[in-house]
Amino acid sequence: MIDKRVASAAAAVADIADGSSIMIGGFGEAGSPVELLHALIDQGAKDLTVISNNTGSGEVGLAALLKARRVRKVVCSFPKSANSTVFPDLYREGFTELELVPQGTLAERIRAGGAGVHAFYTPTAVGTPLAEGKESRVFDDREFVLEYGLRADVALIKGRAADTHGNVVYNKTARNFAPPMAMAAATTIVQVQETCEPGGLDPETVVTPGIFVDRVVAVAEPAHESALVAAGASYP
Amino acid sequence: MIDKRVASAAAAVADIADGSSIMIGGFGEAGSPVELLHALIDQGAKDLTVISNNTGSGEVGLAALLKARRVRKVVCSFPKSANSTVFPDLYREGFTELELVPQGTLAERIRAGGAGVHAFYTPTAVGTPLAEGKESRVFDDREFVLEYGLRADVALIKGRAADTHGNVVYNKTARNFAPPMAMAAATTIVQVQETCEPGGLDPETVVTPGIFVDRVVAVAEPAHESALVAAGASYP
Amino acid sequence: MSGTTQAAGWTREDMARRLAEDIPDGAYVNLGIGIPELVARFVPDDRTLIYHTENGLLGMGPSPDDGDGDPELINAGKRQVTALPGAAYFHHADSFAMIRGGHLDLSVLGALQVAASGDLANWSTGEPGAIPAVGGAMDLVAGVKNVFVITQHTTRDGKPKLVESCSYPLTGRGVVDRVYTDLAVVDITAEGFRLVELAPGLDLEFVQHRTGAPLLPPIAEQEATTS
Amino acid sequence: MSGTTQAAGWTREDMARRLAEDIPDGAYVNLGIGIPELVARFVPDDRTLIYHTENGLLGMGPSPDDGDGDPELINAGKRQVTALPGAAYFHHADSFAMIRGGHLDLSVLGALQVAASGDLANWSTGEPGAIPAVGGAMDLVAGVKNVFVITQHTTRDGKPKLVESCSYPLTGRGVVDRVYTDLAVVDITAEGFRLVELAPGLDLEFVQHRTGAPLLPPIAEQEATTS
Repeated sequence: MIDKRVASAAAAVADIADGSSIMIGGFGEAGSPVELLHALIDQGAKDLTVISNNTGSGEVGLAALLKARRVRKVVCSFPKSANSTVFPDLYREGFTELELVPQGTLAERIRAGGAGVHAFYTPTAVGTPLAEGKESRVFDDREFVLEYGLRADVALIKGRAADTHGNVVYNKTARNFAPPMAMAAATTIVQVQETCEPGGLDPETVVTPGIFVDRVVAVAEPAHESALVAAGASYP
Repeated sequence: MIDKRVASAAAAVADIADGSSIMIGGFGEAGSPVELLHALIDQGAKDLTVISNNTGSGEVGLAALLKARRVRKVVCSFPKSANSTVFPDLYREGFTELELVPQGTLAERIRAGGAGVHAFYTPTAVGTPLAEGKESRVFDDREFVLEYGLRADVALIKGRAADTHGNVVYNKTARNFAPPMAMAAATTIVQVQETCEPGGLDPETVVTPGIFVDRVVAVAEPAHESALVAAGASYP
Repeated sequence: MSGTTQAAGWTREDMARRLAEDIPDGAYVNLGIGIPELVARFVPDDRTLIYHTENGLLGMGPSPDDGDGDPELINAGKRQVTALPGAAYFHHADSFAMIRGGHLDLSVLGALQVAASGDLANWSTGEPGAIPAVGGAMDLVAGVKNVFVITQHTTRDGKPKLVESCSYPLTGRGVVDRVYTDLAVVDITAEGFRLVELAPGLDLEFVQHRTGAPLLPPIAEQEATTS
Repeated sequence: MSGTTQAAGWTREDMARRLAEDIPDGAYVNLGIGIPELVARFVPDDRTLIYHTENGLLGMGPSPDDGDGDPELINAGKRQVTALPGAAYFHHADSFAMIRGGHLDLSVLGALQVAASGDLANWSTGEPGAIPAVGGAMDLVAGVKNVFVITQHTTRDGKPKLVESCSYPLTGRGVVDRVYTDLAVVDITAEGFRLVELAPGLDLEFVQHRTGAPLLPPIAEQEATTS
């Protein structure tokens, strides 16, 4: 009997070690696994490397994890937010390092990591500061930068529904980074609003096959980051 | 008004030029666009390069295109079939050249071609004859082969249903090579059993977004290759 | 100078309208945040464009009515949007495969500077202490078939944004095809900036004066002069 | 030689059953065409395996009842199969991302030859005039976490298939973890072939005689001897 459900967000993140690399799904608040992030704050793991498109907003979710001084490095395309100074403050202080990666290169590096592609040549960022110090090569009169696949110890992602085998479907643009991240992490943990038995999802419409998912946590009514921020919430 | 439907398979393939490179979906008979292939035989284009996992069975579909001596080269992972000697005969005669590519490398090269990734390093085929003459490189004590993205002038694929914008869904394992091929061809032509208006497909379940599709042809009751072969059919 | 009033030229809406005229029916278009977003309002009624938002949606529609939105249906600017009939959702790696793979017809972006070579700087002023943030801009300019920039012709303090060479960090090298400003429409050509159209009441000299590199006359005019 | 009868050893079914014992509950498994497919029949009832077929399905089930099949629901051997509850379909690039990316736990393959170093040859005899065809074998051995080979110990004319060095073209270098034959279960170790288990009634000498490279005794036995 395969059943990847775990009882709580706390149980799902319990074994995340200090120094882990963690991919965190979401683009802005869409797809941000707020409850898993809060459980990770409670759990206490520190010296983390976070791979995520953004750095969170307000003082909840990812921004709260940063604010708790658990993250020493972020690999990110857009670490700014209209309503959060958490990351900028840590960055200027020198506590949290930044590896800035173009958004598409970030997505492709994660996908490559999950797909066993060690490295690839991309036209993105050629001639810009983000290609400086990187290997480049000309093919057919066009220059390309060599970028490397990216893997992580853990991925924390958010779906709409999952079955007990770990097959996942998403909600609208909350899908964003979750499918490639699920492929690229040694342990993938997904929070979903609904879980079901095998057969509860149409095999034609599964977005992330269960082979990429290790733990499923039901969070029936996940918080929306924007609502928490609007309410002035701060975690913990 | 966007409407990518064309009236017939013949109209869909009418402008395919001699010397074109053509990606053809399908793994065995599942997903083989038989009607588009037959229309291409009728159309007469020759000196084609075909990129396809197999080389067809019997004397219908892809095997019939080969038998009509229209194909000078196939890029393929498994050019053998229990019930067809068409390709073996042409290969031994020297009429049709073969570029043998491991199945996963073929899929990844097509995906890379469609994704603007010029080349990538893969562990597949290292130390084998299929890596001979190819550039290789050691990263982290493991050897990888450099493989290049693959593009084509045309892709001929088969779906289950499409809307007028060219969004496509598939049937079971007939999906196989079609989604990456749709991305990698300058002109992608899909035959489907049903067409519908925009809104007829759930945006969460679209597999190939319309941006990758140029022409949609309705073939309500497509022939199954195995049935044709069992009936001893030969095209034309 | 043939004109001296600072008020001369097109409004932002005029610029967006002028750019919209140049987008063909059926195009797949990605509109950047800010002025580029205005373009969608001015597309002629007889054309259907399909909007791509790089966070994972083709067939993006306008903002929802109040209360009808879903915080998980947003655009690249993180604002709530809608999905039109014929839309499709996909993940980020697939979305940027569309961008990098040359499947989008047009990217419309803002700019800090555009060079005569087509170099674009639009993500960083390189100020020490600023938080660098790039998002998808470098991917868009590297991959999309046509890149249009929409921007004021000069900075607030009157410095040219169309320059010989960008002083700010680049987003991409030789990537811009055409620039729509409040003063003119300018093509990037092998010879450098070439005027396509002037805002009403302006002349080449006026715009040249506010441009940091030579501005060639329109092709037709040049031909007329030399023939 | 301690045994002379050619009939000695395991049947194909015995081999498949023995291999099936070694697959843990919940494993994601890809079974090659031929003898490897037999393995599915012998998985102990208390274990659930999830079968991957590289043409695009996880959660593959057995062949359909006559007349219930769909010609578009097939396995890598192009035979009709079924999809079990919890299945998922995906395209080829995603399917081989699973394979290459190390997500599958086990690949079971046939072999022409296995070398003491773990090299595998299973796709071509290199005969002139033969049509080369590789399929997904090279991807599977390069990517899947564990590679088990199931094969007769010798060729029909009695030549060893477990050899010092493969004479046939390789499928992969140093990729095989364990071999299940009609005579024995053999691990590939840093020291070469090491016996894990003998078929009933056989001894090491008998199997060594039919093996083209040194066959080390089982670890436990060796320890017993040396302690």
